[in-house]
Amino acid sequence: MSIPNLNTDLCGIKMSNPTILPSGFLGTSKSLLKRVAANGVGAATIKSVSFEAREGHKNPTVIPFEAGLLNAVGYSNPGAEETAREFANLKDVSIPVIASIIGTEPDDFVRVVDKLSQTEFSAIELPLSCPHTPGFGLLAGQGTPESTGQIVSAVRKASELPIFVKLSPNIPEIGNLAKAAENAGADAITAVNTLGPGMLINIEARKPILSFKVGGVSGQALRPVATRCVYDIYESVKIPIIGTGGVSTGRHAIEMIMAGATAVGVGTGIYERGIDIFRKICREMETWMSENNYNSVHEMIGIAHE
Amino acid sequence: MSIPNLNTDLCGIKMSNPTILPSGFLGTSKSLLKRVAANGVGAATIKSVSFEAREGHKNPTVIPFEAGLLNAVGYSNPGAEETAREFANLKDVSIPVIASIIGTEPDDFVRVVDKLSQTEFSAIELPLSCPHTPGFGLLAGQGTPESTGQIVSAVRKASELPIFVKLSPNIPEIGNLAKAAENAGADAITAVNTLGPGMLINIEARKPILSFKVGGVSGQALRPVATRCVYDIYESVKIPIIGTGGVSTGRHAIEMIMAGATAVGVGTGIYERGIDIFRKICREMETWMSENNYNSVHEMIGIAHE
Amino acid sequence: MNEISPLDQPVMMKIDKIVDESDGTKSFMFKHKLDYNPGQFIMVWLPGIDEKPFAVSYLGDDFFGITVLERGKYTKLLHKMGPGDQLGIRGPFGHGFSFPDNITDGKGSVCVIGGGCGMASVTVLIERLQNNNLTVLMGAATSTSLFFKNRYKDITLFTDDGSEGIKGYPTDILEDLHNKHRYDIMYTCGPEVMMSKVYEFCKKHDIQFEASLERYMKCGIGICGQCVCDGQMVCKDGPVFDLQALSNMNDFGKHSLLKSGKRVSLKEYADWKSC
Amino acid sequence: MNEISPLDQPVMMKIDKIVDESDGTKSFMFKHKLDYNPGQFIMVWLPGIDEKPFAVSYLGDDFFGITVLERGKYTKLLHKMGPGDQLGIRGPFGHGFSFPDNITDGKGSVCVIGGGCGMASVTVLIERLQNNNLTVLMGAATSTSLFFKNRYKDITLFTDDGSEGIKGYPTDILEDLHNKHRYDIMYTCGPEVMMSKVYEFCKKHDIQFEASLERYMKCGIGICGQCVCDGQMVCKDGPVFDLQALSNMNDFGKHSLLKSGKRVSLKEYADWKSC
Ligand SMILES: Cc1cc2nc3c(=O)[nH]c(=O)nc-3n(C[C@H](O)[C@H](O)[C@H](O)COP(=O)(O)OP(=O)(O)OC[C@H]3O[C@@H](n4cnc5c(N)ncnc54)[C@H](O)[C@@H]3O)c2cc1C
Ligand SMILES: Cc1cc2nc3c(=O)[nH]c(=O)nc-3n(C[C@H](O)[C@H](O)[C@H](O)COP(=O)(O)OP(=O)(O)OC[C@H]3O[C@@H](n4cnc5c(N)ncnc54)[C@H](O)[C@@H]3O)c2cc1C
Ligand SMILES: Cc1cc2nc3c(=O)[nH]c(=O)nc-3n(C[C@H](O)[C@H](O)[C@H](O)COP(=O)(O)O)c2cc1C
Ligand SMILES: Cc1cc2nc3c(=O)[nH]c(=O)nc-3n(C[C@H](O)[C@H](O)[C@H](O)COP(=O)(O)O)c2cc1C
Ligand code: FES
Ligand code: FES
Repeated sequence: MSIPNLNTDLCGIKMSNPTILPSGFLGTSKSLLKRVAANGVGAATIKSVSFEAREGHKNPTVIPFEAGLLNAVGYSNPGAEETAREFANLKDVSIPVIASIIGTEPDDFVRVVDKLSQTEFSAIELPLSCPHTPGFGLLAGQGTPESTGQIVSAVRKASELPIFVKLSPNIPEIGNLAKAAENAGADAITAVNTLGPGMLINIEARKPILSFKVGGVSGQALRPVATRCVYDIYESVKIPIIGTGGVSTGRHAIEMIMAGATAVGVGTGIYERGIDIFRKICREMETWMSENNYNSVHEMIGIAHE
Repeated sequence: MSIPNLNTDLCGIKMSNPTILPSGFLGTSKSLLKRVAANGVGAATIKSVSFEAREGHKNPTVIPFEAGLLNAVGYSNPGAEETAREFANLKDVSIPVIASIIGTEPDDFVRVVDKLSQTEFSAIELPLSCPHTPGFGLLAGQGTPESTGQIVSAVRKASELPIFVKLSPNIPEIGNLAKAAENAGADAITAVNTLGPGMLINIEARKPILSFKVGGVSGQALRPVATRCVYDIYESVKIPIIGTGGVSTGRHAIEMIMAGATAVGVGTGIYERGIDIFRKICREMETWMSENNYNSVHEMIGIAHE
Repeated sequence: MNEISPLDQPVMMKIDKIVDESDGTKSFMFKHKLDYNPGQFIMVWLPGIDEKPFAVSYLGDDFFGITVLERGKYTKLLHKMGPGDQLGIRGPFGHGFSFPDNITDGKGSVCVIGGGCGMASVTVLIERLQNNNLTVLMGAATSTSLFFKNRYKDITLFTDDGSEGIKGYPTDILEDLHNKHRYDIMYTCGPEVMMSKVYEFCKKHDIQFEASLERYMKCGIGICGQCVCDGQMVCKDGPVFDLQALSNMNDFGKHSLLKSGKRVSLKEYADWKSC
Repeated sequence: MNEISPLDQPVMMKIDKIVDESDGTKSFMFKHKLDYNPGQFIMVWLPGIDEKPFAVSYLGDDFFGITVLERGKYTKLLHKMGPGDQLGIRGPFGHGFSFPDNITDGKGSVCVIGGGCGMASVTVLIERLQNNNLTVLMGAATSTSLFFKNRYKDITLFTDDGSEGIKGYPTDILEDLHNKHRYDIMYTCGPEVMMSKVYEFCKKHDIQFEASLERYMKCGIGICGQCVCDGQMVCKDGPVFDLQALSNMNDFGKHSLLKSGKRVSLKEYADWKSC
């Protein structure tokens, strides 16, 4: 039996497999992008960047719990200029790299896009969905169809790159929101950002553990909700979907793809299975696909809807 | 050191400890209520009852996943009249029993309340928050402040029993909703119902596993979100809170209480630790409390806010 | 993170072979290892249709099978499946038959009574009991609904209409058999009226007794309360209960819950179509 | 469901005892067992304030301790804590020092060099090396900042200002010592300029070398990328790296990331207040 083909085309971006490093995981430096590339990832997203540098919340910012991670990093990043410097000459990194861009007003996004104009990013991701950073995402009302439309339109004018809009799993009518993004010119939907927020309390300290008290839930806890979001969005839009949330095995990745995803984000899985999780997932996908007579990822996209 | 006192007073209902069996778990017959009572639960809620009998969704209706359960039972119940018969002479059951009542219109709730008027239920719970049953809860728009207010007001007029309003963890501004329930006359808030909905797909069958395709998430996956909901509601209302979602140890129960809960629902934990989980949780609470110098549950309520 | 045991969720398995056992009864064989104790059950999922509990009626090191009587919509569709088709299996669940020391030793005297398709629930049990002094009785409505009749050399058959074997019920001759074999234990699965009679007999003669109950099931894991029989969850505490447990169960032989949760007589339960 | 290992989340531990080690340096002792390899670190949480990484500097069967130099806001608050107060501990994390066979055997010749509060990261290591031919060097700015000087009988002290021990840096006399002891391996923790010098020395003389790096950390579990040093996560791949690994790390001795993720010179990093 021939080895199945994991090649993935996402909005014209060629990937050797459908796994993507989501924003906020290891995407702080070019050296780490090379490291994940060497571990078999198909494409990688950098840590979200705002125009000005941000320190983010105080520690603890990331805490494991029984079913995943709770985090409130608070969008720490060195700002657009420093990011443009760190990620210059992206050709050195053998995989496509996606810039994740944040702002509080549509204009902020455009200013960051402008600063990054000389770089070689393959796409722009707009996370309009962080549940735990004041001034951004859900806490700034960016998760409405109107606001999403405005921000996407503004960035659409400023850049020719494919635009991915990253949505929150907290939004009940996620299909409508995806539709608004598509109508405003988005090229793909990343589904989803972290869930909640949630809280963990240390009962001896009598205090929430995260310094910001609440944080977004990722990992296994998020997986069924993320899969359902992908399934719903697939029925609402024509643009491709990057299914993200709790994927840590080849089976999970195929589940996302059958729900409608073209590519699959793998973040918290790194904590569970190590940085070589990308290679492991690809091997597991290949084995399953050849046992079950699939030749390509493409054949599996959305087939749970049939 | 003296044994700490777990006695709990919930809206005047006397419980020997703060654990409650939430609706949908084992609450189908009086015989099972006796069984959970014998296993140390403080109070128990019956399976939600509508005016007419309902068969619910087809199987599979409940499926475990890595971080809890996914369910779409679809409110199967034998209807109000049959329920009144099954739960007659509740004095036989040694613990307070809560009736969970559902309907699509405010009037439906009242009709069920009337049918149950001759029973000895200690309180009425209104789950306005099911994420997976057409015509009920979130799928019927009952999760808005207006709709919640209307239903609670209608039931308030029809019954003198304490009214508990059960909320969804999916609602971003859960504090506002709790406030609307309080203003309309609710005596307590049950936080929370299941999350999502979520979906699990069997990749060999290429189909969602639940026959209703999507279902609510309970258990560990829900716990940090449920704790945060309790924390938020505690800052919005004065009425007591029943913290429900992923509690399976004494530590978890104390975490809920420190977040603001007066009593603690334990459902999915039964699957994880067996039907004697109520007794186990109480023992664990007692041990921890005496090691940490707490004499009563009351002293711990909401202290994570200090 | 916790690995979910693969059989907590349905695992799709190819039907390897189908055996016609009798009029309306087929066995479906799977080339899969299953860690199963006699009396337990598995949930069988027909994707997009429904999921129902079944006993395992064939068990080897690397295969197992179930035996299904066509009754309603679900079993009709199941009977339409062919070799190579896949079914979703989760389990096994519940608490199976137990073995007193003298049975484990092979020194005991045992009677196994199967009624109708309840026979499917006791076959793996019968195979475990081969070293004991064993009597196997099987009853069915008529000759064409008997099955497994050639599977065991010493099996006594009964039909209601006398079309094959002894006319009447297996319970008719318990007195004689017991006088001869002095049973240590009786195991049974079948219609609850039949099982009630065996229960009464064992109680009277102080014989150990275990019966496998059937109730409509939803979760299969002891949390929803659908399968309740007097405070016991048949899916988790059972489906096998002993004499002591059954003596506290007023609903045994009398009531069962419909899918809505309505408690009805076993007669009404049997007339109801669940799918 | 998976049980979370208790130390994945902070566990509150009572401070049992506090020891003044030198001007501005205190040790905090806990009566708790800790499963720790020399070179690993723990995260120490001051609820409501911040959480930072520390090496374990005392380790027994049922106790451990950390040694903390007061530098900024966080360590100032830590120094205000008294016995009976609680700190949240999670870990240990990361990858500690490794031991070549001749060191495990006790036949090897070893040099351990601690600089400033980096000395706290090598004490448990030193205790493990007692059977080897061992040289311990410690450097500090001035006499009052030296600590642990009475903890080991054979320790050679250095101060920048010559107020105690030898004036100068521990790295000044490596040539002489190596000629005498023919070291198999050198272990070090301290300012990165110092560690760089030891690294160059070992490279030149073909001596095995391991150094413990310090970077600002957030997650501590290898996912956020905050502690990156040339493609390595100091929290997970390190904090201890060997000569081979360090030779691929251009940022070693040169750059570190501020909390914002900005990559700056080690000088700028040292001047920055993180809390
Ligand atoms: C623990 C356990 C083990 C089981 N093992 C087996 C097994 O090994 N083989 C097997 O065939 N079935 C077994 N069953 C029953 C099985 O799960 C289904 O309930 C049965 O096959 C009904 O099929 P259906 O959905 O097609 O019929 P339904 O639509 O539910 O019923 C159609 C008609 O069938 C008749 N009917 C339904 N159930 C029964 C019954 N229990 N007895 C008599 N008549 C009935 C009624 O007349 C009814 O109107 C078991 C059940 C349990 C709880
Ligand atoms: C793996 C690891 C192990 C560590 N082990 C220990 C330990 O055992 N004992 C210990 O005291 N610390 C240790 N640290 C450092 C510790 O985590 C804190 O970074 C340090 O205590 C800073 O304290 P602060 O927050 O109060 O100061 P900050 O507010 O961060 O800094 C205040 C000032 O202190 C000075 N300063 C900060 N960091 C350093 C530095 N690394 N070297 C020199 N000057 C500095 C600077 O002048 C700065 O302006 C370790 C760090 C790591 C990564
Ligand atoms: C520590 C951490 C930091 C994150 N930071 C970002 C971020 O900066 N921007 C963003 O869009 N998403 C961020 N996320 C969300 C992830 O990109 C991803 O959507 C989420 O974790 C779900 O995927 P997973 O379950 O595979 O981790 C972060 C998540 C974690 C756990
Ligand atoms: C199988 C199942 C059935 C449920 N049925 C109901 C119900 O009928 N009414 C209701 O209000 N909540 C129902 N719930 C929600 C629970 O009462 C509870 O709010 C939720 O499971 C979270 O608690 P847990 O994590 O302790 O299970 C059900 C949950 C499950 C898993
Ligand atoms: S089927 Fe749910 S408890 Fe038995
Ligand atoms: S501190 Fe997060 S990767 Fe090291």
